[in-house]
Amino acid sequence: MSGFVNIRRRKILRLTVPLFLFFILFLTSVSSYLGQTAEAEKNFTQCKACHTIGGGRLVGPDLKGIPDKYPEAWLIKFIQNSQAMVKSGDKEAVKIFNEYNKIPMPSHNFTDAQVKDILLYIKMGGKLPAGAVAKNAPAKIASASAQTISPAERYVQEKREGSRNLAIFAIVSGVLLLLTLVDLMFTHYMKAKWVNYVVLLSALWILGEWSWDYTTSLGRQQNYQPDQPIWFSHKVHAGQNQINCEYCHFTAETSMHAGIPPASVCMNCHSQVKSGKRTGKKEIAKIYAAIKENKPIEWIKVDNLPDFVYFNHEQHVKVGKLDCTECHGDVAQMDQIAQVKDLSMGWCLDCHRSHKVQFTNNKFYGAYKKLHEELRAGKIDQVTVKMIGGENCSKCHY
Amino acid sequence: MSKQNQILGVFNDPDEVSEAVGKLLQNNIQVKDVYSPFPLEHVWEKLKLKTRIPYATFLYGAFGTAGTFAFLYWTSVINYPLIYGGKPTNSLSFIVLMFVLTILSGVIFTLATYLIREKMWPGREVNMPDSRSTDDKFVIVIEKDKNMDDEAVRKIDELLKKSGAVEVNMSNV
Amino acid sequence: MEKKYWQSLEVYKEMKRNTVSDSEAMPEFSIDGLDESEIKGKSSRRDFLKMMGFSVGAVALVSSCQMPVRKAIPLLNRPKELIPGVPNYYASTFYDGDEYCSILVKTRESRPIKIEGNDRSPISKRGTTARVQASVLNLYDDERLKSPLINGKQTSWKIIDKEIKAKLEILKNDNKEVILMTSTIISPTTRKLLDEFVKAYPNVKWVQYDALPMSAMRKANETNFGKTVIPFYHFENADVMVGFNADFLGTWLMPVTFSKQFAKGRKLKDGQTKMSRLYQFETNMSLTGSNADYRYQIKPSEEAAVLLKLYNTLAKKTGNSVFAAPAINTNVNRVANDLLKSKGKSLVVSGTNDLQIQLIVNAINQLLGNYGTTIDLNTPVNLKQGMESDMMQAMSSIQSGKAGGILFYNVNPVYDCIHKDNLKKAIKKLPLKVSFATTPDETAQLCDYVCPDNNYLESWDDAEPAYGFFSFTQPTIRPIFNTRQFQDSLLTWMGTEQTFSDYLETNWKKNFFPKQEKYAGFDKFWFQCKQDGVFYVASQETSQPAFKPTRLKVAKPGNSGLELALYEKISMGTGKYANNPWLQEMPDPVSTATWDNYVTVSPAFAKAKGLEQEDVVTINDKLELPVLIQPGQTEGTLGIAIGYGRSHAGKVGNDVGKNVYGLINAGNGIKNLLGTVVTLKKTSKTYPLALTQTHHVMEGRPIVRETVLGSFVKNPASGNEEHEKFLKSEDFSLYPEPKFDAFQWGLSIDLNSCTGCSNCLISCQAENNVAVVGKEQVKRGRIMQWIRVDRYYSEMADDPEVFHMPVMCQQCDNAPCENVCPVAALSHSDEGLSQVTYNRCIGTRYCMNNCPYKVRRFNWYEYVNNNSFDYNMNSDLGKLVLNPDVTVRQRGVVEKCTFCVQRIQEKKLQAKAEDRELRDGDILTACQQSCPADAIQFGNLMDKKSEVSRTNDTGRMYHLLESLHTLPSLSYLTKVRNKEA
Amino acid sequence: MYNVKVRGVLIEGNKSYHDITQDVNGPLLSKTTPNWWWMAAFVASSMLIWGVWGFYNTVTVGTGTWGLNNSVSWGWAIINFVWWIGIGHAGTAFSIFLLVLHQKWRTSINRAAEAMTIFAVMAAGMFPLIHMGRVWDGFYAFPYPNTRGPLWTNFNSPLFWDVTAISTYLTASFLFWYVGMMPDFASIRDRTVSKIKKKIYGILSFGWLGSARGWLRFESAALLMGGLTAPLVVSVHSIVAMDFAAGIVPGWHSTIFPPFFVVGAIFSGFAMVLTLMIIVRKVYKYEEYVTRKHLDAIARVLTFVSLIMGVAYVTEIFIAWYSNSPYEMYVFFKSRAIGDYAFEFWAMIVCNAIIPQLFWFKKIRTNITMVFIISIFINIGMWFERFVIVVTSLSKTWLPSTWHNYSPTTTEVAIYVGTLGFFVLGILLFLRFLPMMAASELKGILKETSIVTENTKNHE
Repeated sequence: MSGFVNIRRRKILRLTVPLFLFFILFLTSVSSYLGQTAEAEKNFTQCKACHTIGGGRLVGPDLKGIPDKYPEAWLIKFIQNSQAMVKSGDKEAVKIFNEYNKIPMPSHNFTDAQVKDILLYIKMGGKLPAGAVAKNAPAKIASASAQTISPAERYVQEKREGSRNLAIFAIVSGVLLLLTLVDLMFTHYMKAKWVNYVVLLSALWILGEWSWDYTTSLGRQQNYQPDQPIWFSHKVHAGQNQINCEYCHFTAETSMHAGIPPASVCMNCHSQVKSGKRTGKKEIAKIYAAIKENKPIEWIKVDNLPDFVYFNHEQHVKVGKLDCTECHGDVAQMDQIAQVKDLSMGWCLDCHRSHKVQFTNNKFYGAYKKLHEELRAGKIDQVTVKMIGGENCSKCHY
Repeated sequence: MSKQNQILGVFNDPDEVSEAVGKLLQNNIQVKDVYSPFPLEHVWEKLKLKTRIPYATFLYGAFGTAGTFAFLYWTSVINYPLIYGGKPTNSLSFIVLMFVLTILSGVIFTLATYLIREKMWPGREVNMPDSRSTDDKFVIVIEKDKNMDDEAVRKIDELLKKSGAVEVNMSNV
Repeated sequence: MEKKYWQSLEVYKEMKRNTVSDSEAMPEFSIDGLDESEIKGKSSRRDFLKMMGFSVGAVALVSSCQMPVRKAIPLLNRPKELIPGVPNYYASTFYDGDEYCSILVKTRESRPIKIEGNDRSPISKRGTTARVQASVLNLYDDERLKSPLINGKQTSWKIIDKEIKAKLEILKNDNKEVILMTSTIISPTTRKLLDEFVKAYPNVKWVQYDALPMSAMRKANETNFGKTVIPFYHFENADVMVGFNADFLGTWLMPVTFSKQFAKGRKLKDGQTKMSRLYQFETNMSLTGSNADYRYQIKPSEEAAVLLKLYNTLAKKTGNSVFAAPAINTNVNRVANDLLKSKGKSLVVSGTNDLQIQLIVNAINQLLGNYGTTIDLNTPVNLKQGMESDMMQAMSSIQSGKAGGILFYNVNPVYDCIHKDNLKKAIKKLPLKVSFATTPDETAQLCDYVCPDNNYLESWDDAEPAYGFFSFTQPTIRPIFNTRQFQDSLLTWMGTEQTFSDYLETNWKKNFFPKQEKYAGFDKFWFQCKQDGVFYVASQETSQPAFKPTRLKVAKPGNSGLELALYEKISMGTGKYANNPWLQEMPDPVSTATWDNYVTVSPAFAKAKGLEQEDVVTINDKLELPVLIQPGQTEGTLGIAIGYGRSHAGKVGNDVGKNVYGLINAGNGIKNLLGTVVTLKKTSKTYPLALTQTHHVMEGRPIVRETVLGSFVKNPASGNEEHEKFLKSEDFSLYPEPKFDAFQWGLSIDLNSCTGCSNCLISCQAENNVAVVGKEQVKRGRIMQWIRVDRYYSEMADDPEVFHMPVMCQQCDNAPCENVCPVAALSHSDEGLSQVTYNRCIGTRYCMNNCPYKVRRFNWYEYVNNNSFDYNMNSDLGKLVLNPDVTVRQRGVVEKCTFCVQRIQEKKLQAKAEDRELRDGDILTACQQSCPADAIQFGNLMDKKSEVSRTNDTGRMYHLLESLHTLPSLSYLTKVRNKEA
Repeated sequence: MYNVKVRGVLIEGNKSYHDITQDVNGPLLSKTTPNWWWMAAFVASSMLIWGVWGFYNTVTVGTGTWGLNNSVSWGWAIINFVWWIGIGHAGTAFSIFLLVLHQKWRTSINRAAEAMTIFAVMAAGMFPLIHMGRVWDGFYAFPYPNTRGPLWTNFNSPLFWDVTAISTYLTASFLFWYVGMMPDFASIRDRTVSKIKKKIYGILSFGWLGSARGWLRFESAALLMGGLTAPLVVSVHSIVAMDFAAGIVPGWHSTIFPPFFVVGAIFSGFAMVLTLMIIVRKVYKYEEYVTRKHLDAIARVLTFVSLIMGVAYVTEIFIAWYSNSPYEMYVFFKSRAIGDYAFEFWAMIVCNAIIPQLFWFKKIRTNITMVFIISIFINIGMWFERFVIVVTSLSKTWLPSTWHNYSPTTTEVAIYVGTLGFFVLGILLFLRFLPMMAASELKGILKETSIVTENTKNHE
């Protein structure tokens, strides 16, 4: 599917380039749209999985011209919960349902306003002014589609080799160290003593280096990149198809767990998309198998925090407004997910010490009277997590 | 004979040694060193030997104090201030540790200085002028340089004998 | 195939509290999503994942960095309302045959992990008891039957149904009686179902059986009012309460309700100075007695006489006729005067199951005009409907061979019936013996068919504890094992296809929905019912029925030697929970003993007989029990707890203590716990008792501070002079007092309301994954519970005053423990919590020494996955009860109360996510949430308007050991006794 | 200047320098190991093995195998820890105090005393670790750079001061001890005929020469190290005392503890030295070096110190009464004097404050057997003192509801016996392989402190 989409996408790009200038003019004039459409774009990534705009029929219909084809109210209802309409026996709905061989469109919890934005976005042919487009980064997509190894993955590999080399160094220097000592005490072979001392010190240094490197990686698994039961590529899904993280990791904003998607979520698209560009039917078939045998897919957890830590995604993603990549790295660039950050306590604290809290725009923080005064008085220019107890043990350990 | 470049005066009694050293110096004969089974304060006085280790030790101690305080302050006030039992992070209890670690650094570095100064390390080869000097003999070593003729040597030998040397040997180190 | 992945596997109707759920899915229980499990030792925090067959545990293989491979296994289909990591609450009902309570069930990943009180219930008002709290552990009891049994062999429902149906048919045809013996059924729907069952099988005879019936009271009310009922009591309306061997705060009838009422009448909040007074006449030192303002010790044989004397005194004073009464030297004038002072606003109750006594009690209450004010006959309580007579009939028909079959539901007569031996012999002969027991208990052992019932957390049901107070039970988890709800079994045998859940709904649609006007549509109504968990229809009756007096006569109390007073322990009850380690290890609030029953004797008696604590004595030369010297025990009486000595309870409860049901006083066919005359002999043996407290007096230290109402009215700070002194003195500390911004968490305990019922203790244990350590360790002073309910006597004499004081971590701002931890495992949070980081602790135990309150607990052993501590944390099933938000502490780690920091964080996060400030009362600690006396307040001390700040703002507030200047965040309110100084 | 007339002779029996060398090096150079050594070693190591069992038990099963409970959570482990540390004070006290004070009579004893210190402190050092049960977590107690933030340790905790103080103390006294031995190693190196011994002692001696300049630096370095370590003698046990004094437990929280502990330490230390030296001088025939005068001197010190102890006990009790705090008073007058631990309390008083007073009598002071017995009593008494401090206080603290008693289990006893074995074994090895008297120092004082000998006479 990925490739299929890509070709289409690039075509669209070429087609829509002339439209660009016009859009810029248009949008700047109605700049009030900007914010919304930007959001609409984000939301639309959920649609992208099954729809194109003028890209022809995918899982679901090509959305080009859809906004004009159906009444807005109807569309809103349909997008929000198509199955309800099908059940309720709405003629149009049932027609579409059957036409697209009875694959229900998953209900989306968009507000009416959001749906309207999306419709507008579709009207615009899925394009945005330059600023926004940069965020969309078609260039990246192009490169991603290439089979080259992504920076993220290269980084991971380098790190691994690095530590391996160090280990070899350590062994060598250990041997040298022993020799020097023996020579100093018994053999007295080396006449120029200073050589002994130089060797001694440098060997000790390397050993120290290595033991630090080794001990700090204990109980950690930075650069951990296991093979998953299904060859699933985030590069394809998050990168090329621009599927929003929270579409699959649906509870990141509502729970402590980001959520590994149930097979049912996969089926939203893969009930239709039955073969991938790089893996053919083989990998996708595993999903069907899992469901047929009623056996869940046993994914291997990649990003493992140390033990005894309570981490809550809702706190960080929804309240803290952190971007997923800040902790998980540029997932959209990885075919095979690896743990990029070392996820050590120090790493957590560094962020807690430096990161700015959404202080003034969340009523909850109103309770911090003293801090607010200081802000007003200009004693402090920002409130970091540390200032509201971000260094407390019981923030994460209980 | 020509090879041998050291005159060793071997004594039995510490006091005689210091007397002998005194005599030798009066006859401005350079005493290279004195080997003895235990320290001989008088000899040091006569040879005017001094050491600067005490000053070094003072510095080490001072470093210990300052360093400890710096570390404690940085760790528990700047780097990761945690509050224990309602105490301020910069607390009096630092004094205890500063005190102890002053001593530690003092002791260790003093020893190190001593060993380095003496070029001592486990397994260093030794060639003693007379190995009995670790038992019960006291040995005065006198450098025999070129311009020292037999006459001079004999004089020294005599001098040593007179001041109680049980034997006088030549040796080369 | 489509349906397969768009619908969930099993369809269950249920409602999630506070969020209208549009889904109809009940998740596949056993496949948990999105949470890693870890190798043992490293952390058992999420060990619950290793359950049953599905061990999604760590596959320890050498990966690139020698870390265990951790799997994250999502659900195949996620039901809408199941968000992994987010708890769901379901309103449900706890009813075990003796006790009723309306509850909320907290589930995580659709796994019930905690019982909470339901604040919408007009009866239990968010309160629970220790037993209710602990009941969740029974769901994960290893002893539970995994499938139906025929003669002890596992089988399928199909087969067992076929055989039983066949036998029922045969018995029906040759018209042999089949006895259906159930516990008291308070579910209207189930009753209806039973009637239908009896219609279907006319030969079935339904008998309700209670281990401890209250038939005497029902009979008494029948004679006096023509109503065979237990009335509803209103302790909150009474200014003077007089209890006769009625432990209504602990075990009698509806302890939660009564505790709530009792506390209401004694709260001294917001300048209130009125307070009810409790007189208690009793034999053993009961929990209620320990809270009485005036306590009188009477022998069981004297009770009637004392009551009659009281009646006569009252009658004289009111000019009514008196009855001939035997001389008795207990002085009742004070009581009588008080009662008369508050006529119509007083209440006399007796827990003794004796007709004469209950008649006198009725007469007294009538005399005082309490009917209609503190006693309500129109809202009868449906609990305890068992009648000994029915049981006797059943027995005789079994013995005579008139009966051909017997079905046991939720009863265990072979263990707790007086004639158990005859019963055993008798039922052996019967061709059909069916038990619905959930565990292979004593009775199930003798049955050839066992059709295991669901746990109540897996069942549908409704309940009507008292007239008009309806209440619902809904499943919070799919049946873990191949079990089936009792009602469903009956339905199957009646040959209907209907499931009981449908039956229930239809029944409500037909019979109860019309009773109300609030909701037009049934669906809305039904949804609301399930969301609230309760539904109330007021009774139409207004006037109380007329009183028909009877002649009161009392036998002279013969000085008949040692009288035995059996009693129910608040933890063990009638013995249903013998296999529940939490309850076994719960210290008795009065004796602080765990894991045993024993003979309580008065100090004087012990001295006279030369008995020491832990000496073993023989009762009637056959029953051997250790002695516990109990101040307050009536001279010349013994007390023994029932509910022990189970032989088939399970690995935890087997042979703990001795079974004393045989000693029940069953003269004139009525089961009376009191009054059996026994002999006692001292043996040379001793038997260790695991008490959590070894010293029982305060040594004159200002620990529990008390005053009497009189002086309190004059000066609210009376009895709290220490605190005054403390406030006056200055310059304690070299260091400035700690300052806070936004939050400083504080908790206050009202010692006046606290009855010492120890509900908080179990609630805390359930919430915080506190380990059970077993008798041996308790004996060695290593109990783990984070809350300790200290009990002090004013003196180790025969008639002491009793003090109950819950002590948990005081969260000191100048915490002595924090200073001394070398590794910085303890430090102080910006919100005033003394935080402990378990994975940093290296176990020097210095903090434990330095904690003046001794509330810190050390994991002396590995209590998880350790066969020498074979309790819930050693079984994959048992571990399902663990709270995933709280670390399971490993060996060598010090732990303590954290003010439920996980709850604080949860609610703070909720507030942030909803972009609102944190409201007072958002955060409820586990101990506070279900306190039946509302004695605990938790909140933000920085917010001067918060409940806790306002409670602290009275003269009664003080800190424990405040002279140490530890500045605790936990404060106590002085105890006020309503008695003359 | 040392005056023989006044002070009497320190080294008896006409020793020449060579004799000293012979006497000191003799045991080391001799090929045969005496039987008593083997027997002692066997006993000691079997004790050690039992200790290892106890240790294994603790580490694998947990501290639950001990008699402790949530109220009394410190027991034998801590008691023994403090006891050993106390004993470990003699060495430093001897060598350093007396060195700084130029007390010549120390020379024949200090080496052995220092060795004793080393092993005693090692024995002590084990206990805090074992006490935790999970020994592998011990490294958390050190402030090393880490990836936890970095998270350091709590520098306010007396326990952390303890860790620092003790490791410092061990290091310092070990170095001092070793440096002192270097000249004697050299002497052995030059005497021995066996190649291996020559090599080994050569390495140990760091290539010692004994030149005048060398001696000068050596002396000053030694004096400096001694001078620096001297305050440790006071500080270490003061800090140990703070473990208790800084706690708020009634019976612990008192300012008298640091001096009280230091004195106690020196008390037990000297007693242990006495015990050992009496045995050693017997088996090694060292009567001429460790003379009755030495023993007499130590005995006098002990008498004096025991008086201080007595005063300390009285003061404690007085303060408890004077404080008028019910908690303190209960601990001293109920719990200790007449309570569950009365025996230990009175044993402590008798052994430490009363029995040593017998030293006032010259008869007893000069009777080696009596001195030996009394020194043993003191060791026992000091152990009881630690027991009383730790256990009685903890078992009856602030809230009566938490009161609980404590009695040890076999595991705890085993570990204690194990450390005794370890200690004895250490001393034995020391006696066998290291010069147990500072030969050079002895030689240094020989001339001026002993009756004029032949070999010196004929040179006049």
